[in-house]
Amino acid sequence: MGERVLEVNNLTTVFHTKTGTFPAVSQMNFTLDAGETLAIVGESGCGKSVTSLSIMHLLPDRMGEITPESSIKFKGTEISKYSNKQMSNLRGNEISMVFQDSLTSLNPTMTVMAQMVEPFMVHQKISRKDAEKAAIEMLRKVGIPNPEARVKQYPHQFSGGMRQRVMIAMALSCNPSVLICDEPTTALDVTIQAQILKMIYDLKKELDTAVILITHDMGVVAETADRVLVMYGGQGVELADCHTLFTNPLHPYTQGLLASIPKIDDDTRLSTIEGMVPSLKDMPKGCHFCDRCQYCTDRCRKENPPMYRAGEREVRCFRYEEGN
Amino acid sequence: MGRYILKRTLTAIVAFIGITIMTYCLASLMPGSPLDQLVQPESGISNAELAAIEHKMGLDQPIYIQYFFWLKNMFQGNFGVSYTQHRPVVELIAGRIGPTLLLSLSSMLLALFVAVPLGTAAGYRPYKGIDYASSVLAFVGQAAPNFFVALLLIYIFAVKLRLLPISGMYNSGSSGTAGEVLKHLILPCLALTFQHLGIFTRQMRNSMYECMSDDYVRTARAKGLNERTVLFKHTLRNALLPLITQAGLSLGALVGGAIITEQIFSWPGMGTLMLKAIKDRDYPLIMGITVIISVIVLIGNIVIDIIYRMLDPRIDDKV
Amino acid sequence: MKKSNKKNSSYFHDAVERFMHHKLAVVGLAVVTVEILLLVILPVIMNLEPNAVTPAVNMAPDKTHLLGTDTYGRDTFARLIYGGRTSLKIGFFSVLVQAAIGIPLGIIAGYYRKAAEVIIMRLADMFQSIPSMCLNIVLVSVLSPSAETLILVIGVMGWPSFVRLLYAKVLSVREKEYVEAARTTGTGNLGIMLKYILPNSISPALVAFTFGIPSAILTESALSFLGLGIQIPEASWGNMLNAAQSVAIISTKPWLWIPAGMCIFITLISVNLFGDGLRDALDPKTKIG
Amino acid sequence: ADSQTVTMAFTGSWNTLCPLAATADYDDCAANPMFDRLLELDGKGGYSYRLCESFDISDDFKVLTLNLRKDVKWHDGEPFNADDVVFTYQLYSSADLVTSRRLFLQGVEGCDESGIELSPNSVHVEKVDDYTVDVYYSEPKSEIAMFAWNMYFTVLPKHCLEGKDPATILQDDFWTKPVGTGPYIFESTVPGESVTYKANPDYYLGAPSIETLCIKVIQPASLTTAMMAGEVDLINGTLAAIPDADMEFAQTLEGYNAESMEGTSANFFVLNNKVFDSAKIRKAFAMLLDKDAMIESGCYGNGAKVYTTYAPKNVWSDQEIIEEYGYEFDPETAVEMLKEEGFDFDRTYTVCINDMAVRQAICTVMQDTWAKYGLKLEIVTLDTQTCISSMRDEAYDMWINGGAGANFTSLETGFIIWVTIDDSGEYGPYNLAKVDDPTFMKVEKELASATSEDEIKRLTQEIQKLELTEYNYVYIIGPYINTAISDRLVGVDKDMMLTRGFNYSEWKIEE
Amino acid sequence: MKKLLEVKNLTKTFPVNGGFLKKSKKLTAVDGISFDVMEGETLCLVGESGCGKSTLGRCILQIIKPTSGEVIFDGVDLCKLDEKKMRPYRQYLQMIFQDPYASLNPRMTIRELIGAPVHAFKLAATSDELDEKIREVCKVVGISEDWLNKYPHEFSGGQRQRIVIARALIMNPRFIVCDEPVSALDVSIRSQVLNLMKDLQEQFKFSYLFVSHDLSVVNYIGDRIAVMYLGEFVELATKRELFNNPSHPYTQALLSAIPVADVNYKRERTYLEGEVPSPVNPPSGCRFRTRCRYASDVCKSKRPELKLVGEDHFAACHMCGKITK
Ligand SMILES: Nc1ncnc2c1ncn2[C@@H]1O[C@H](COP(=O)(O)OP(=O)(O)OP(=O)(O)O)[C@@H](O)[C@H]1O
Ligand SMILES: Nc1ncnc2c1ncn2[C@@H]1O[C@H](COP(=O)(O)OP(=O)(O)OP(=O)(O)O)[C@@H](O)[C@H]1O
Ligand SMILES: [Mg+2]
Ligand SMILES: [Mg+2]
Ligand code: NI
Repeated sequence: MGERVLEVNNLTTVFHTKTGTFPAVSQMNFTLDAGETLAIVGESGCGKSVTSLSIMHLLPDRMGEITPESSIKFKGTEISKYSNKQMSNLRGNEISMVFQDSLTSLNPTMTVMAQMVEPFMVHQKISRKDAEKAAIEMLRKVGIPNPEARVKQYPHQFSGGMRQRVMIAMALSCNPSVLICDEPTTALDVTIQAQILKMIYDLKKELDTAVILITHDMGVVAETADRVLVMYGGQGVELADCHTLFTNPLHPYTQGLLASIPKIDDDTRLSTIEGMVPSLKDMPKGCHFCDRCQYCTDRCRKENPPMYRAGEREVRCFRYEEGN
Repeated sequence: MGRYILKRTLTAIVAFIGITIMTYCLASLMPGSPLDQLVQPESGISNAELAAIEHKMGLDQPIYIQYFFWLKNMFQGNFGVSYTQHRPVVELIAGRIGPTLLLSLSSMLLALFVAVPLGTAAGYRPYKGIDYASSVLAFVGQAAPNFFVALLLIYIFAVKLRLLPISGMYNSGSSGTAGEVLKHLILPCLALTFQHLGIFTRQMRNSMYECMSDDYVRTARAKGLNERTVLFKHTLRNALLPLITQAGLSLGALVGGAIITEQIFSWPGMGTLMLKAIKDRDYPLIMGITVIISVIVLIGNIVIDIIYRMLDPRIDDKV
Repeated sequence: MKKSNKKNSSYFHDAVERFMHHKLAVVGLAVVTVEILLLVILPVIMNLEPNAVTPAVNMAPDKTHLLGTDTYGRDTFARLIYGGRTSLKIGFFSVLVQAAIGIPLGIIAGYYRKAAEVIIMRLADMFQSIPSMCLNIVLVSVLSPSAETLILVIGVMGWPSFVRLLYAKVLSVREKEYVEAARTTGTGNLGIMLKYILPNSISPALVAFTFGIPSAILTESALSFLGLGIQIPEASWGNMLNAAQSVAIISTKPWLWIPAGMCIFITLISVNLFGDGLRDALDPKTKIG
Repeated sequence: ADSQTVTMAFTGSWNTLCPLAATADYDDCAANPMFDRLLELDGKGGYSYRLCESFDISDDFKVLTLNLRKDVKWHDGEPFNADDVVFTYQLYSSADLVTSRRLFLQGVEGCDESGIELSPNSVHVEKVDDYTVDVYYSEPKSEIAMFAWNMYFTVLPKHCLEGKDPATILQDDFWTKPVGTGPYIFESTVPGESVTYKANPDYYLGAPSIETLCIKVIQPASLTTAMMAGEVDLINGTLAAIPDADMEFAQTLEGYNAESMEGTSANFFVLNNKVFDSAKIRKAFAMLLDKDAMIESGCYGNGAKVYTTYAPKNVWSDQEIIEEYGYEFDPETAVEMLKEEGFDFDRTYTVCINDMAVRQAICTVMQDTWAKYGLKLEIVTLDTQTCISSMRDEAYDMWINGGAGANFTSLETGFIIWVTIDDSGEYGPYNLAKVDDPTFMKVEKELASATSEDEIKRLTQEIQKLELTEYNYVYIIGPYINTAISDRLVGVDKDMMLTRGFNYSEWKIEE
Repeated sequence: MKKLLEVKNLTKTFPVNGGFLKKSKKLTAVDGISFDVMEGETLCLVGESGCGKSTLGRCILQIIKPTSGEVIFDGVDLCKLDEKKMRPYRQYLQMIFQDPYASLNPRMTIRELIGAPVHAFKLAATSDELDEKIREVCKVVGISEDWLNKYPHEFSGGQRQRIVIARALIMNPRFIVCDEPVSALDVSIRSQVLNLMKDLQEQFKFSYLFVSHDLSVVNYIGDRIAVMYLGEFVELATKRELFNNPSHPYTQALLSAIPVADVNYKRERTYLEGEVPSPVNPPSGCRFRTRCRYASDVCKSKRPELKLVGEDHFAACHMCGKITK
């Protein structure tokens, strides 16, 4: 693997709301190397998007805030305290992001071209004409047929898959070191999803970009990721190499998750994880998963376990405490 | 687009006919008749003479016949002759439409010019000083009766400061230069603007506030655009859309609502003419003014729709 | 995809909670409530004679006449209280008329679409294109001015805004799956409109209702200015404020217009603030937490 | 304001500058600076001669000979002569013309009762020579009658209007830039806002010293503001009057002389003849009127009690009759009288008014008085037109109306019209009170043709007595007129202002 | 097994861009589809977004009236019934929706929601009887009784879906259309709901028409699977047959595109080119030909019919026999 481009340490993001302050994400640790794909999986609301937005400093104004003890290092530089201005030099340039809902994520009243040229003009400081050429090239690369004509259209005139391609083209236009894809294919059909995922894979290879892929589809993870971070209740619970994770999940949540997925060539009764995901505002004091865990002990209820290292992988569970 | 304009025009014509029917019926339902003008201590007119005049004017016909007669003439461009002023209605309106349009359009523009930056600033920095300041202004604007604002303005600018004239459009005895008209325009325009200013500012602030949390704004930021570009290039245009709709709705109120302002400032516009026409039961004039104002409003709404469509490409494919 | 863990909380409870977090709106509500209470209670506990003519005309405020007297020697304070009753009555009921016409029409237009939609929406277009002040004047003179007339006229002229709001909302609500679900479970059209469409599309109308009240009060005062508002001897804030028709009175007899002016002003601001809070409270977009 | 411009305020706007089409004072007076009449009232009850140098009346009181001035020119330079006068008579009497200013033709030979010609140009007006005209009446007319009715006669230029169809002459383009003989020449107009005149250098009484005259519409409530801003020079009290509420304040303003003058207009009750058919009840009503309180609250003290149509200033006003038959505020007696007459105390009576402040004050005070004596009164405020049509339809029990009142002459009130009954017994259009007793008509008719002073005195006394005892009119109060003249404007004849006349050529600006 | 429902030649077209001055175009959402549903079986419907799955389901339940075709239930053609005559059948035909957040009226309590159909059909004479029925059904789907007075927004997606199922069950339905009932749910919740649906079917023996685009779910719950493309069935077969022996090129592509949550699962991917054509003007002949790599001239001119290609296995492709897998 290549150089270390991103290092997230002890990332905690709190939300201030009218009913109080709560951490949407707490004590997140992970690293990302050049050319690597890290998948972040987890249930809805577990903090996947907040994690990525924290890295980008795009949390909603006045509501979301990264706590001071968090550390985000981009290529060795600490960026967690960057100002908006400093960040805007990185965003779209070094770190790019693709969002889930491509219809609302593109400006409905601007042509695709007008939106495509912006990153070129802002970061590469090239003229509009050159930027237009580059934009068309980029669109061609992501597989949009006849880009010269299509760029004059508005986003709503594109299909969902096309829009997602535009989003990706826009994100990759300045050759970023890190591409964060927040559920890029959830809204798409499987056949289109396959196309898009393949395209991301190909471009990543070509540009040696590190990718953070956020999804909740274990199938996508299995097929595309190098490493996987499983999240639960605002925390990473397991971080492992993709193959290892699928063949030998350690955390009880990961185990349950994998067991509850229907297998294509096997229709025996599914196993389930009983209970519900607790709300972030009243998380159990101890391990966030303790209420639904079959191995739960008193200690689990009182104390939140740290991430334990187990060789190449990390698990947040007392059962894997060193010496156990 | 062409087809859309055609469609809008046709529906507007239907609405227009409806308006004329309604106004005609209501106007003739009003107690009293235009002939009452002739009945005065100085006139000594007799019942027979009145009956003869009534017949001559066609006022003894059933209402629907009068209406169809009126409609037929209107489509031939003939709006009739005012019963009391004895000039063709078209000419009377032509003399007044300029001042009315000047007053209402200038106050619409003024309201927009103030509301857009203010609302934008407030929506961009919500719950900060500028937001509260603009809210106060907006609420005061919405809560102060039109005529009262007018009086206060007069008191301050004409009486205390002696800066501006209070009545009419020209100085006495002068035929009027542009500067003079402008000077006379300031107070009525301000008075008329005040209320709409409030509504517009609120609208702009709210839509700006909503747009700021839209996904594409996040995308724009994620591209590394600076805040200025995000604000002016990405957000503002989208935030303007609801304001445009609001402006369309306010158009009628603005053109029609100028009545009181015109009255207070003796502004020679259609509002005062309308009041007089209603007072005199001058049906051709009432009808003429209603027709013109509704046409202005209907056309204004079409224009606003078209602007809306130009700003929002999504609509075109929907309808 | 959020869930609330609170026990027994309902949509309205949440709305109330959101509203309570909107401090200015709470202040607005409080002011309006206190005002209504005063308007209801004061005439009972005090001996107020709004129409009693006394020889003490044009008196500045003193002990017997808290806010002075008007040209007829009537007590301004008493008139203020009774005028408030009239103004609020007109404000409230005229918007009620608007809503009573606009809400059903809006629902019908949005639910049935087709011919109903075309007719109702064109009618609304029509009403919105007529210069409403002109028509108000004509209507008031046809019906002769009184509180009831004003309520009717403002009501009849104002319904299109309700139709538009409801129509737009119903268009989206009728596509919701629960409406379809109701149909599969055998609920008739009327039942669907009453139990499913109406409760789910009423919230913008509620907001419009509160915003409508100030504008109705303003319309009344504007008509008063033209001599077509509430007629003597009945008081309304609109016709009281009309005492301030000239700069002479503004500068020499402030007690004649300041009380009514302040009352209109405070009421309108409070109701507007309340409406603002209500909008935030009823709009699920502004979730707390 | 411009030093050579005088601005005169009107509180309402005129409809037209065409005297033929005039229906209101604003119309008459906006055209007044450019159209001269034959004679005008001079403010003291005498005549002031304009286009007419003098006049003679034949011994049988049936022929009026007008001796015209010889030095008059129309604004376009054409000379003025008898042809114009004859032409104007013929035009006014034309059957196709719709006008409400035909009163002076009533009784002229060749015209019917309304003053319409019997056949084309049948009106009997003869040109004797270029500067003499004879008008023939079918019945004898007093000098006063001839004059009073000719007050509204404005001479029009024959050379401009000849050959135009009387049916459409009111709409003629001539009226957008009229030509007259008056002291001022039409310059320009902003419809509904102002009309501007320039001094006529060839005016036969001498060119006016004020170069520009501007008539401007200003709302009553804005008059004081306009004064403060120096935008107005003359508020004449009849065409524009400072509201009573503002008067005290106006008097404190520098640069103006604001003054309340006793006027002649009066407000009166009109009682529905059908409901109040007993004279005693009507009298009781009159006694229920607390006029002092009404003057205090309605006019801020600037008003006078009125008893009959003849204002106290009028030479024919008879104080003795008022003392004998008049009534004062005496509610107890009034209630007694009502009880005696078996008046229904349970019913709520309605009174209809328009939205004039004075009338509202009258009603408010009255309602309060009534309430004290167990009578219920409901006030209905309607716009003027509706009010009039409700009178015609007898929709309410009472109305309060107003009239200009009589200043100097016995006939000026126009009272005769209010009591007109057709031969068929139908009420005349302005007989809104539905007075159906022919006595009134008879007295009025006699008055119109009374030629001797004694006769006039007897008849006016008769009228005043009838008014106090029989008519279903009850006079209430007459507000003063509130005038203001800027200090720089001198030479204004204040008395003339009462009659809506203006001595323009004597006005001067003094800095 | 007995036939429960027979669909013959069902077609539904929507007018688009119609109305004023514009010749209205037709969008054929469902184009002449025929199939049967057996008692107690689960027929699954897969296909890309917009291919007409939901429309088909709705047409069968007569929530929207089909343009033509027949839906025969109990020997009666439902399409010919008007709303009144349809009512008695409604209670046997129920629906479960995709979005558990939108399919419950937020202003009604759970009790009202579940009781609404009973109310509408007057199945309970007294309120006690109604309560009894509600309690019964709650027990079946695992809703605790203290939920009943709450409002839908207080529940999570999985819980809501249970409520929706309870509402459908209270009518003793014989046929339930499930329009993507689990696609909005998280993986761990999804399995709970799927298990529940399967258990209920075993207990009450009703049939499902199960719409989904997740083939692993379809594989878990279905008996037979129909693959839809642009308003048509392209393949209909038993589950085993379809997964082991897909005949239509589209089915093949679909199967190969599904991401499988198994790192050891290796396969050759076939990527489809391009996008789904617009249903307003679909390609002539075979609708799939624009994206099909086996397309030939026949495909352009002739529309393929659904043909028997194996035991209980139908496919609509001209090239069926010729394609080598
Ligand atoms: N703007 C916000 N205001 C308040 N809370 C928020 C906001 N955005 C996110 N949250 C909270 O943060 C938590 C994590 O949200 P996040 O969007 O990261 O979830 P996610 O894992 O991306 O879920 P999904 O799969 O649904 O996208 C949620 O429980 C939510 O309540
Ligand atoms: N009421 C309607 N009016 C017009 N067109 C419609 C209507 N409902 C559906 N359509 C169109 O019919 C086609 C089929 O829609 P349908 O909802 O049945 O697709 P689907 O297969 O259920 O898709 P998804 O997987 O996204 O739910 C689509 O192209 C859609 O645009
Ligand atoms: Mg997310
Ligand atoms: Mg669907
Ligand atoms: Ni609470």
